[in-house]
Amino acid sequence: MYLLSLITFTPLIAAMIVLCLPKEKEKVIQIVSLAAGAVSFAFSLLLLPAFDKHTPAMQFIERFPWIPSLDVNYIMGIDGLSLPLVILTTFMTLLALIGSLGIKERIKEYFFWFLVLETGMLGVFEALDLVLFYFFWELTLVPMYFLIGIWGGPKKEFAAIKFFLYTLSGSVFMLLAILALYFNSTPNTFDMMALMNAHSLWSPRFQILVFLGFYLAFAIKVPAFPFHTWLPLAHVEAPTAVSVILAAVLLKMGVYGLLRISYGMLPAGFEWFLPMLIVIAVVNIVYGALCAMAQTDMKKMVAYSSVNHMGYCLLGVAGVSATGFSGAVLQMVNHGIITGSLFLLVGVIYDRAHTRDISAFGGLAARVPVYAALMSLACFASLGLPGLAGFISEFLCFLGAFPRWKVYTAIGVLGILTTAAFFLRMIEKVFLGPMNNKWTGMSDMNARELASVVPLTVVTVALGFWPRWALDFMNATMIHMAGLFNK
Amino acid sequence: MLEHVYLIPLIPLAASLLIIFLGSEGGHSRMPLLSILAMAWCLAQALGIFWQAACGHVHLPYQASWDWFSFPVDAGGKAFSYSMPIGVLIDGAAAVMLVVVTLVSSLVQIYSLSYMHGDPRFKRYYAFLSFFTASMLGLVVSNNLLVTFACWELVGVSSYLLIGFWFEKPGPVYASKKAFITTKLGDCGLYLALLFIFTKVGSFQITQIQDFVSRGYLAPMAATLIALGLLAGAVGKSAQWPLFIWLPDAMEGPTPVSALIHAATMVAAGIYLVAKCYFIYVASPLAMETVAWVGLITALLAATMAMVAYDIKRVLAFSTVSQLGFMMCALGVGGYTAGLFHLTTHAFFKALLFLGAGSVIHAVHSNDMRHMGGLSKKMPITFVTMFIGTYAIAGLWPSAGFYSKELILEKVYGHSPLMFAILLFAALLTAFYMFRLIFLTFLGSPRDTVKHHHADESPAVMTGPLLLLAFLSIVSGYLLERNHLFAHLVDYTFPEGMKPEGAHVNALFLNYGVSALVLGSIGLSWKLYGGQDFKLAESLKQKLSWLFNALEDRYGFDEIFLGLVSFSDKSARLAFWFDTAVVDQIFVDGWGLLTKIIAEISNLFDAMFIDRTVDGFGDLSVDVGSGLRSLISRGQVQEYLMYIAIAVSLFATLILSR
Amino acid sequence: MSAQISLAHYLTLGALLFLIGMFGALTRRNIIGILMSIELMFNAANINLAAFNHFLHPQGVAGQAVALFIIAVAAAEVVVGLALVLAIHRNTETVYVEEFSILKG
Amino acid sequence: MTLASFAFYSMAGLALISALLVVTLRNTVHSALFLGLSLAAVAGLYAALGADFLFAGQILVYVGGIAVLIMFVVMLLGRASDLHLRQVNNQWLAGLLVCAVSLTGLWRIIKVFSNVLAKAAPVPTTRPLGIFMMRDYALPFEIISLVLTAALLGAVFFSCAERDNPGAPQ
Repeated sequence: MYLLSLITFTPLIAAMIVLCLPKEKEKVIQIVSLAAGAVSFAFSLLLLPAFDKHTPAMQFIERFPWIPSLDVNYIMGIDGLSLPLVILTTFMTLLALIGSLGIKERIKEYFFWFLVLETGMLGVFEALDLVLFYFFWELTLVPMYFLIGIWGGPKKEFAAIKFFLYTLSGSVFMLLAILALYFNSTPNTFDMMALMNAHSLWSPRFQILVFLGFYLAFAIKVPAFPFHTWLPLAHVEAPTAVSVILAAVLLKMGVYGLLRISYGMLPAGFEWFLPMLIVIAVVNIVYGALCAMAQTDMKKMVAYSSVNHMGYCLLGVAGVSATGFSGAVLQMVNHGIITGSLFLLVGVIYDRAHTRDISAFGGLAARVPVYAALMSLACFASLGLPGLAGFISEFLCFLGAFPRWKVYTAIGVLGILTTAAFFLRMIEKVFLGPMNNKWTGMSDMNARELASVVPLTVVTVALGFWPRWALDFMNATMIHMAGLFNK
Repeated sequence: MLEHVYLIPLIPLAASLLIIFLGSEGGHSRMPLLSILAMAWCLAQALGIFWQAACGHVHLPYQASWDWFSFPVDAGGKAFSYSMPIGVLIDGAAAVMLVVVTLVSSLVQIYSLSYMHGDPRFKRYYAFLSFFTASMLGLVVSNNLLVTFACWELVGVSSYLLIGFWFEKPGPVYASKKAFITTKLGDCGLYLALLFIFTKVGSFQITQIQDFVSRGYLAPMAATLIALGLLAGAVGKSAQWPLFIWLPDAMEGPTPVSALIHAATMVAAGIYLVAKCYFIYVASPLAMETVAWVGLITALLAATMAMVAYDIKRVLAFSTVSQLGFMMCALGVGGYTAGLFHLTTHAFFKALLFLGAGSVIHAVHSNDMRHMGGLSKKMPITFVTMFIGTYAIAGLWPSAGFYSKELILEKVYGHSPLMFAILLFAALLTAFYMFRLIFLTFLGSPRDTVKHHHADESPAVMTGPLLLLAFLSIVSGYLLERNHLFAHLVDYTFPEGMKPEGAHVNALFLNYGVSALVLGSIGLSWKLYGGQDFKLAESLKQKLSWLFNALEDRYGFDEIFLGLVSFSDKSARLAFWFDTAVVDQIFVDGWGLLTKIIAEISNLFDAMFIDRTVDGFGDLSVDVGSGLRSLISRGQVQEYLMYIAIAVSLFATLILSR
Repeated sequence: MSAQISLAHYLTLGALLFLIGMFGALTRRNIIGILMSIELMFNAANINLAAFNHFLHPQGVAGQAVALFIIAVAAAEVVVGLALVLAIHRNTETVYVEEFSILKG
Repeated sequence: MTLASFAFYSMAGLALISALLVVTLRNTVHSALFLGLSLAAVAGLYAALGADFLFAGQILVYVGGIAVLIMFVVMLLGRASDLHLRQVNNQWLAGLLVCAVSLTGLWRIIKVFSNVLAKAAPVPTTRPLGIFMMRDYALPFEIISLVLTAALLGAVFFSCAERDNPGAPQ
């Protein structure tokens, strides 16, 4: 069973089918795309029962020669680090596709690019060959560029180009770093599993240089301070479903790369960078929350809150402990789900009011109770309320970082307070207080919107009460990974 | 019964979910009955457990655990999978708290049937109430500090929902946000304490932590830090100085909610947490002393502020803060039993007072005591019950307050006479302002005749709970004190050598002395506010206007809070400005600028050092650049082909000629 | 000139044929002329492939196989190309490339 | 001069001269005829190289198919006036230059192989070629058939497209 390839390439095949369909057949295009998303998601669920939770080794490995003369291979495989992200990707893409049914123009191209994007994202999490990894990494870039640039808001071209150039400049350094690894391994190889065992041969100096190359690419994707400024702009301009994917999956590629490559292959470089990383993590947390507090645009606020939440992930990573790692991975999953639903919900109100200005609303809770309830729930989840998904992961991140970085963690805890402050302010301004008479005609959420948001809400609550569903799959891998550093 | 104690928090939770998802919204919804039924079940079970424990049929503490989830932890350079338990731990304090919480919530829910009837969000109100209670009960029974913290936060969020229940009005919205943020500020300390505990102990299970601490593995420094962190959380939740500012505002919510918050479900949590983690405080004398002083300062400040308030609920709110200070102080001086005893008795009479105040407000439609007066004839039951509550809070024999307050004062006297003096003063103030409330509200002549005319006694659904609570306010102290029942149930055995030193006190003498002083204080209150006019009070107010102003401004603590808010707003704006003006410019646009500068430099380099051919190349590229559009976009296939051919031949030649 | 035919001979022939084709593609005004020139270039490549196969690797047939593919692709290209020429001619009544400028941006 | 070298030089000369004529003649019909000749000469070279199947394919596809097809189209579109028009555009000098530059480049490679002689006499390769195509290259083989089908459909589509578009000038 080539399950991973099936998961990854089902969307691509569907994209090709969409390409062949005439563009007037919008219904067919939508059905094909949704079906592809659903099939891919179903396949990824098949991974769960077959996955061996007790081993940190790569599973479902597929290996074919690709360019034998350079020893480039098509290697796919997952472990407890990538499995949650793969499922997150297929799940979020399916919901984003449902959320995209409201797109009215150039439907064919839109779904084509969206499906190509899904293939790219899945490939990044599954590839175990650096060339393949790089290929998929770049593959996500082009669809994103078009999705923002064509279907975006007023400043879409600028946002798209900024996003594209920024991430591309990061990838260039990554390419250099990949080549450096290739030429310094004996025998020359791009095989990630082989490279993970090769680091003892490399001098710390070399590792630091290569680490920086990778770090630039990953930090831009995360986005880590100070490379985060493309994110708010891209989010504000991107259409709703694209924002969802951007926040829920694309940002995770950065932390994933940090854990898989920077940490797994270059421990000496990682160790050297650790004091900087913790500072960056704390800055991300506190500074991101403060910036979010200054926003009046709901989407921008959620975008900055992403900066804050990815800061928790970085904090967990910087803790270099099994607890921190599992916190970071869980936080990635939870942030994907929670921020995904936040973006979808902001999109819902934007579709009705055509504004996202917080102060333009007021008292909506009386008018649209279901929407208000779901939005408040998502906000509370995002600010880390226990019983909802964000709490455990945030806590594990802090717990993982605390033994090593007590003072930094203590500063980071202030971020939680700030997060609460700005989310509450948004709830207050939008839903509470006297009713703003401008919106008395606003309708509550329709079936399509509920279909895309409610699954996320359910998962948010479920993972909040029963984090075991996610944690059990990664425990073995995280324990193994933490062991690498202590050796 | 005890083995199914986990049902106690789960049943209200289930009830709350059912209420949310079933039935239709409306002022006459029948769903509240479900909530009350759930609460009644819990009350019955809690009473059963209490009875069994009191009779010695079961052995406490009782503990049961289930696996919740597991996550990897690192210890000693090795990582392994740690299984986080979720479970119940019932000791004497928990058994008592269960009764208090379920009892007060049941009564509040019954009371609300009438008070909130007709509200368009009647059903939702009960869902929130149930959820609030469920969270608090979870906090009480949990055997795991992480779960305790989770419930703690849920208590916070449900109080947010309930205080801001009438969200169309700006007041409740502001108050709810203030409550949430202020308590969250304290929670940051608690959060850190939890991180610290797990790092040191490697477990969140209370019994294991206790074991670890009692073996002396926890360094005093670490114990102090942890204890202070826990205290920060408790200070936020239990409205202690300096985070008490949220509680007086929190009365913006519906009055029964205030009763619940003040008596059983919210502010009690902080005291209960300190009691639950008492072993950590015992390990750190410094933390103990801090607890005592925080409680002492709170008790005094809040009592003084209550002296000048005219809003009936605000007086009660300040009195809660002050009484919580008493409990905190008791815990700080080693009076574990005394603190919890007062928590229990206070729950009864404070719930009574709030529900009574709600009854008054329901009748008069005003919170302001200056619009009341002479209501005793109009609403006799409310008057009598509230008088009993006031009598109890003043601590006069034979009310419940007498037993608990005397116990606290005894403990504090044994610890430090200075603290005793301050606390005694606070107790006298309590009697003063509480009776002032009674005098202003019920006695004298009606000051607002219109309101007075329309006022009427509340229905039986509301007065019933009042009567029951009044009964409990009188007898609970005696019943619990009899045969040292409470002390047997709720006791903390100090480890050897850690028992706080206390001077021997002549309890009888203390009782008489304090009672006499309290009576004097009540007399003073009567002198000032008991008559038809308040000449004396007015003239005093003129003479001491600076003091009155300071008290009405709540010593400026609100300003500090507002200053903090505006500071964080300002720093947020600063951060965002920095982000757009500096970071974005430097790291994005600057990136482009850098490339351009490098290009310029290399161009200069070309012009100066490389020979003319390359110079010509540069010119060529400039020409190509400027003429690109006119040249290339002519649409001639063969020209494109020519470019390709030229490029390929050039590259081929260049590469091959190496 | 040596008596025996070496690989260089064939390669020279291929190069010349290719360049003639390229020259034609660059200079013929008639679009069909361009197509014919491109065919010449294909052929030049095929000669090289067959020659490499024969001289360097006489046991294998990979070079010839690739040449065969090129023939097939060339056939496809010509068919589509000529169809396009017909279509364009029907619209513009000309076969001279400088008179089409639909590629102009 | 051996028979083999004679065969080579004559075929090569024929191919080059007719190729030159293809690109220089003014009459497109003549060009097309010489294209056929040039292709046939290349086919002869294939035979000399022992690529007998290639030889057959070249004759069948190129000479019999492509050249004839081109001839058809030329005749279909040709006009009498074409004979009097310049058939070469104004970048011929540049083209010549580029070709010359490329030739110098290519010459450097060709020189490398000047001493490589045939190791064995040419043997028929049709059978190994068939096996090779059907076994090792089965997938590309199938794909190429798909390409051809697509090309066929494309050609039909382009030739018919006008009928759906009555607004276009006829």
